[in-house]
Amino acid sequence: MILPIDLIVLLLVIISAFAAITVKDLLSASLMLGAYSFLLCLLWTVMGAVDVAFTEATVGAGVSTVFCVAAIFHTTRRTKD
Amino acid sequence: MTFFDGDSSLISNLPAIVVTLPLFASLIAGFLGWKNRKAPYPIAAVALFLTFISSVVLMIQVMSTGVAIEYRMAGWAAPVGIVYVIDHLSALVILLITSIAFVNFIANKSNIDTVFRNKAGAFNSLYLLFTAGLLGMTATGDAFNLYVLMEIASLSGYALIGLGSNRAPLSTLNYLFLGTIGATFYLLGVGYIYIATGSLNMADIASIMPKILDSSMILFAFIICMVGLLIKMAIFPLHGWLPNAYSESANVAAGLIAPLTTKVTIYIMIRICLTLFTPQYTFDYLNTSDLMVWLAIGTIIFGSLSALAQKDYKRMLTYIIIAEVGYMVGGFFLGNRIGVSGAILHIVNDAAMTLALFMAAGIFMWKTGEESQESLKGMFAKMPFTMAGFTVAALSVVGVPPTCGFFSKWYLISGGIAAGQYFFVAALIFSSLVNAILFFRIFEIAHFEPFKDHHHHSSNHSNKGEEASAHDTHEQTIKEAPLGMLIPFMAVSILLVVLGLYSGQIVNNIINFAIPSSIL
Amino acid sequence: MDIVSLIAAKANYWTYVILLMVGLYAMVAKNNLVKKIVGMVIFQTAVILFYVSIGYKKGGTLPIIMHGHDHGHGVESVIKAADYINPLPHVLMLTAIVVGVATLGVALALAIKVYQEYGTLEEDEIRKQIELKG
Amino acid sequence: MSIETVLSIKPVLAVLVSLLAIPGIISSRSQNIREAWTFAAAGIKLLLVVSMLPIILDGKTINYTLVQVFPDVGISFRVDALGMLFALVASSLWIVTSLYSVGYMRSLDEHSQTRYFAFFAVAISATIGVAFSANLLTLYLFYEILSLATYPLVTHHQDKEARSSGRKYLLYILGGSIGLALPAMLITYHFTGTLDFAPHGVMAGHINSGLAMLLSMMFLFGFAKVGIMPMHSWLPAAMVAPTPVSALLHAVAVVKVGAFSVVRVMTGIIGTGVLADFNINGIICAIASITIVVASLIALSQDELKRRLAFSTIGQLSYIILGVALLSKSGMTGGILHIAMHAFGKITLFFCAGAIFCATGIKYISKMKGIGRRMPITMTAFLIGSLSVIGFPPCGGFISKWHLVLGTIESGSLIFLIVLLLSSFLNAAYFFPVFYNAFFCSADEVLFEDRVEEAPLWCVVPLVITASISILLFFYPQPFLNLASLAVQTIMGV
Amino acid sequence: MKILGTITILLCGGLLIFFTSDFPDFGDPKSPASIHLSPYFIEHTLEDTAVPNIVTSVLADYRSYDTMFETTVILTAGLACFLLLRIPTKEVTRRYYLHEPTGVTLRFDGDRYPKGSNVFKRIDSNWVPYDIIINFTCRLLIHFIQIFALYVVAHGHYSPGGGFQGGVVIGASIILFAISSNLRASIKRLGEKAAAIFTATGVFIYAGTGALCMVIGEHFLNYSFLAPLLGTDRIMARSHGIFIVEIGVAVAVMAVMIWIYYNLSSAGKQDEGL
Repeated sequence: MILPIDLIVLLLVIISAFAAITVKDLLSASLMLGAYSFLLCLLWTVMGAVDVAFTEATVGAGVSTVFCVAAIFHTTRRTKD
Repeated sequence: MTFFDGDSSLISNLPAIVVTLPLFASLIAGFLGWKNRKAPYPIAAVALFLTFISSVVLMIQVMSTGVAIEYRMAGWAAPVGIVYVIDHLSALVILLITSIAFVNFIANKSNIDTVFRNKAGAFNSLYLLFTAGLLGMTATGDAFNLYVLMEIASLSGYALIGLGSNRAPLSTLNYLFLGTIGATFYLLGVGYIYIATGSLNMADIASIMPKILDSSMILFAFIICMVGLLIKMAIFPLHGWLPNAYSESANVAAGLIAPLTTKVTIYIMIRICLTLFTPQYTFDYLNTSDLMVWLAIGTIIFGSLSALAQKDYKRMLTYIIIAEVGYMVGGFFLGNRIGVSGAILHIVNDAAMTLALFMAAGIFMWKTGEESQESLKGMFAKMPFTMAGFTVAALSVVGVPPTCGFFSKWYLISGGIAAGQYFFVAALIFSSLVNAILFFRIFEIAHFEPFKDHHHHSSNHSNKGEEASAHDTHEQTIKEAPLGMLIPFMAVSILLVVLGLYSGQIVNNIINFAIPSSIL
Repeated sequence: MDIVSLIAAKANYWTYVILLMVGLYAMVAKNNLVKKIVGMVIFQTAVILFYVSIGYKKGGTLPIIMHGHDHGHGVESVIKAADYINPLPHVLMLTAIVVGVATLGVALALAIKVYQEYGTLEEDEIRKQIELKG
Repeated sequence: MSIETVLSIKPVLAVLVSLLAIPGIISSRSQNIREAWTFAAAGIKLLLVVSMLPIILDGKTINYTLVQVFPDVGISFRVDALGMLFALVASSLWIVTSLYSVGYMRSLDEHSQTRYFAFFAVAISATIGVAFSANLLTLYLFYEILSLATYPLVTHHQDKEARSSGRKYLLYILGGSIGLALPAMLITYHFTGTLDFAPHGVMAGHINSGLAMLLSMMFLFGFAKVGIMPMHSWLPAAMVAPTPVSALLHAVAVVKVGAFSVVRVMTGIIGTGVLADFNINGIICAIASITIVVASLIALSQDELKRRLAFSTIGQLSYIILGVALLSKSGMTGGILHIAMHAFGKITLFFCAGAIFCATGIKYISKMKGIGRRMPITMTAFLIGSLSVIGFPPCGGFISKWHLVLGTIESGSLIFLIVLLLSSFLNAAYFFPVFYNAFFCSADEVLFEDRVEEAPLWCVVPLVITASISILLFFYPQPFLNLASLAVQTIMGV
Repeated sequence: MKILGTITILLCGGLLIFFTSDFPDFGDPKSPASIHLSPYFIEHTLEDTAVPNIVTSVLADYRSYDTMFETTVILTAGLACFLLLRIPTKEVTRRYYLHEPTGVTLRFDGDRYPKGSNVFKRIDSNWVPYDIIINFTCRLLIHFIQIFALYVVAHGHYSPGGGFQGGVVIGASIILFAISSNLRASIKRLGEKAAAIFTATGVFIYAGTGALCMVIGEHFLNYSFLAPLLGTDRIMARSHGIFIVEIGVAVAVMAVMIWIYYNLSSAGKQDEGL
């Protein structure tokens, strides 16, 4: 594991997490969530947890995001916060 | 004991069977639900009955051998694999879960038919999965396995609760958030324990505990596990999710989830404190008693007072559940043998009482179609048997001998006196009095006010005595609930008295063995 | 302990705390139900980060035994625990991820139900509607 | 002194027999079958109780434990002289009251009679249970059952008045028992480790004076059925009940259960030694005396006959407490004896009040002018009953009062002697206007013509029986007197 | 609520940060977590199960019981979504049809929509014409994705991946198909009923294997007792047993992902959707 990469990814993870909860559009929020999951997946690859990374990539970044988008498709993108 | 020797492989696999039987049945019910809408119900009923029988056998086995049964999943021994540990305490709670799940399922057939008409397969599967989850939580000796099973129980619980009144989805979503926070905190706590000990098996961790008593990570693990579990059991400042979630759900779901979820969570708390953190750490080293007992006092008083403010019967029950959680948490953290026995006994008794009260709620709903207390007018004359059972259940909650509620309260109060926690004693007595007021308010409505026919409002009745007796004479036709609902309900009410009379035996023969000897 | 090694030693743990708090904040303080669900996902993944960080071992490699399939099971003398990353937390987290997506699915289903009932996902607007209905 | 004990299931049967009759009562198709069940149960119960009498008079006790609930404490029964006396009173009066109930309920054509008889049976079971309980837990159990079983009886009319009275009734009774008696019991258990009634109490040596005082007060006020002031006001309120209920329950069973419980706890749990050592008995005596005098004074001002009787009851109950708390031999005998004597006297009075109401619909004393000429039998019985309550020979009440007076002298407390005499005078004062109105005033309403028109036979026969027993007890008080002195012997250890 | 949330997270966060100071350093090989239990797994996986991927061996053998319930959690989620959302298709009354010769879109209420017509084509209510390029590319990709998924399932023993990951990938490929063409086309190929039955079958394969071990051997999920059935020694039997349950997991997970997607994307109508 290379420390700078780890730190950079950690920073990106935090930024995307903040973005996911602050952005004023639910569709963007769920896509940010996908990005967040993908970055986590990267982080875990860096840390050697390949199985977890694989799962996170398929589930977190893939299917979860689709679920969120599907749900938003049937509700609304509007949000006040 | 030829019975046990005769078919040893079946009997020795009982801990696995008791949990996987509902699982298999839920799969089969899920299968057949697509073919035939009527098939899942009998399958689920038979499976629940068989589970109940096996839990009885398990209980007998534990009591006759007197030692805990350890079952190795996948054949791996304790710290490496996952083991199930059935001791007196878990056998008791397993018996409780299976019997309540079975009785509630039998009693609410008509409710299932009306509410879950098109989705019988899915409903029955989820009901069984919920039961399996709770059973697994109770039986497991592995801290992480507990989390997985907790999630099964929670997820199926959300689904069962979510299909109630119009408001149910929102309150269920709130329940889901709180439940997830609680479960995740628990998971986090397990992580801290894992950091400090490197193990996930409860007994293994307990054997490492004496070496690391002053580790701050263990302290934090304790705190965060407790917070997680306290959220899940709805103790006072963290109770917000419970009343809405339970009162807005369908009767069959409320009848299963309300008696069991909080009680099993309390069992988990007791299990974690005794088996994982060891009583030495919980009571002697940390000295958590005072804090937790005050929390419990707050819960009791808050729950009782809120219950007073409710007009709706089921909502009132939910606040009583919250108050009762305070009884058990407080009783356990008194830290002496009497208090802990009282808490464990109250788990059993309170589950039975809550079941009876929710079954009564189901019958009232069936009768009147409303949930307000006002709808119970004239019930004593209309449904004497139901009301007799309801009275027994209510008196049990109030704590009147010889119903079971009195005896567990007795232990709790004695424990409080022995531990010098007089405020806890006062809170218990206060709550008993409030419960008396609550239920006598209902009795008064049901006793004094004439029965109102909900289908055609003929005229506005006034409450004058002459009219009351006049109504009484021409509306005295008794119309009870159907036998399918009534018989299980009456059985549970009788059980409340039997449990009360045999509470001495339960404490001596089961609970005494369940409490480690280090608790005096 | 100099600052770099301190960061190296603790950065992952700090990050997990920050993510946990971000998720918790969203769950407690946000008004929109889907936002709360997003917070819930972040909250759960923070714990996964925590676990995976526990499992990491300096100098260890992926938890897959090298050349295992060449020798069958006669190589135990060669395998040293210090060479491999702790696999147990990974296993636990696979389960946790699955639980996470399951919870997410149910939560979204409930959110859709709520939207169908009230036509909005904002909690304050829903409350207002409930009060209006009595 | 070793007490020989006999193991027998009879006390349990005596308790259960009326409960077992309930299914019969509920399922009966006709009134006659229903009441046959009631009478059968009452008869068997009396026989069972009487069959145990010789054993008790021999100085033995009967023990039976049903289940063990807590370590050293179970649901267990024990029959001794004190319990026997009470059970004898209660079970014999049940038969009489059942007779009376039949007449009263039928002649007024009351609703829900089945419910009435069913709960009546539960109540009487609980009363016998209290009498035969071997420890405080069992006593508390039956005490609570009695409170709850009498609630539907008190609120039988199901109107607004009944509702508010029922509320008051439960508030005092349940509030007292859950709020005071239960904690007191638990504290006792915590300090002594037992709840069994021992002849000399179990507290000696376990607690200090402050706690003993606190516990005594908690028990005294907690068993609110005894009607010690200020826990008395449920009793007049509960008079809304049908008269047979008032008669058996609120003049005999319920209030006597309260008195009996207090006596039991004072002697069997706290112990006479502790009472005397810490000087608690003086305070109890004082409270009882205040209740006696104040209740009698209030009774003077009541115009409704049943309310007047209710306040009279409150005063008379405190005689029992006073007598026992004097801790002298005669005082205690008098107190215990008063349980029986007052029961027969007071039940006669209530029967009369009910008979008057049945026949004429009158509740108020001021309207009873000339009623003696219309209902001579009833009013004669009333006269006998009130003489017994006042304590005038040749009635049973005289004997208990005699012992009470002796007791005050024995213990050398003149002030209580004065209280007794004063209250007897007051008793006479509040009963006198009734006779005066009944016999010496001319009727001012058309209703009372100069012809005899009694209440139905079912009502008249019981009151004649109880009135005659009241007189009979003056001449032949032996069964009760023997039991009382046996009980005192056990308690005082003489 | 905002203030409450802020206070909560500040308190919790402060506490959590405070406790991190006592953690063993990140990556410390001497921490209790690394020396107590995990060395056993690393050192014995080959001799116990003959599976080099330790995660797989722990997941599907040492802690296989956890994994069984993990699969059950997924099943529960599928059932829960179904129970909560599903509305019978009969209750959906409003439909849109495209008249292909003219390109006119028509709305039909009630039952009076054209059945079996050649000129009318059913479209979604918020219809966007499907892009032919996306459609075609996805169709090409899906097969490769699925083959890759099968590889992931089959090679769980030797490389990262396994039943769960593979199952999700297969599921995702079908979801991709549903997105790129439309939901009805996907449901026509793999209906809801099939998805539900596949789910139950997947869990049943897992739990049934466990029960089979229990019946012929002595412990639930102890694959070594399958040796006589599989015709291998006890260690290889464990390896094969792991493979069997991985297939079960893959089937269950695949089906559930599809099932949940169907329900979420159509809000339970399973008629038209994303």
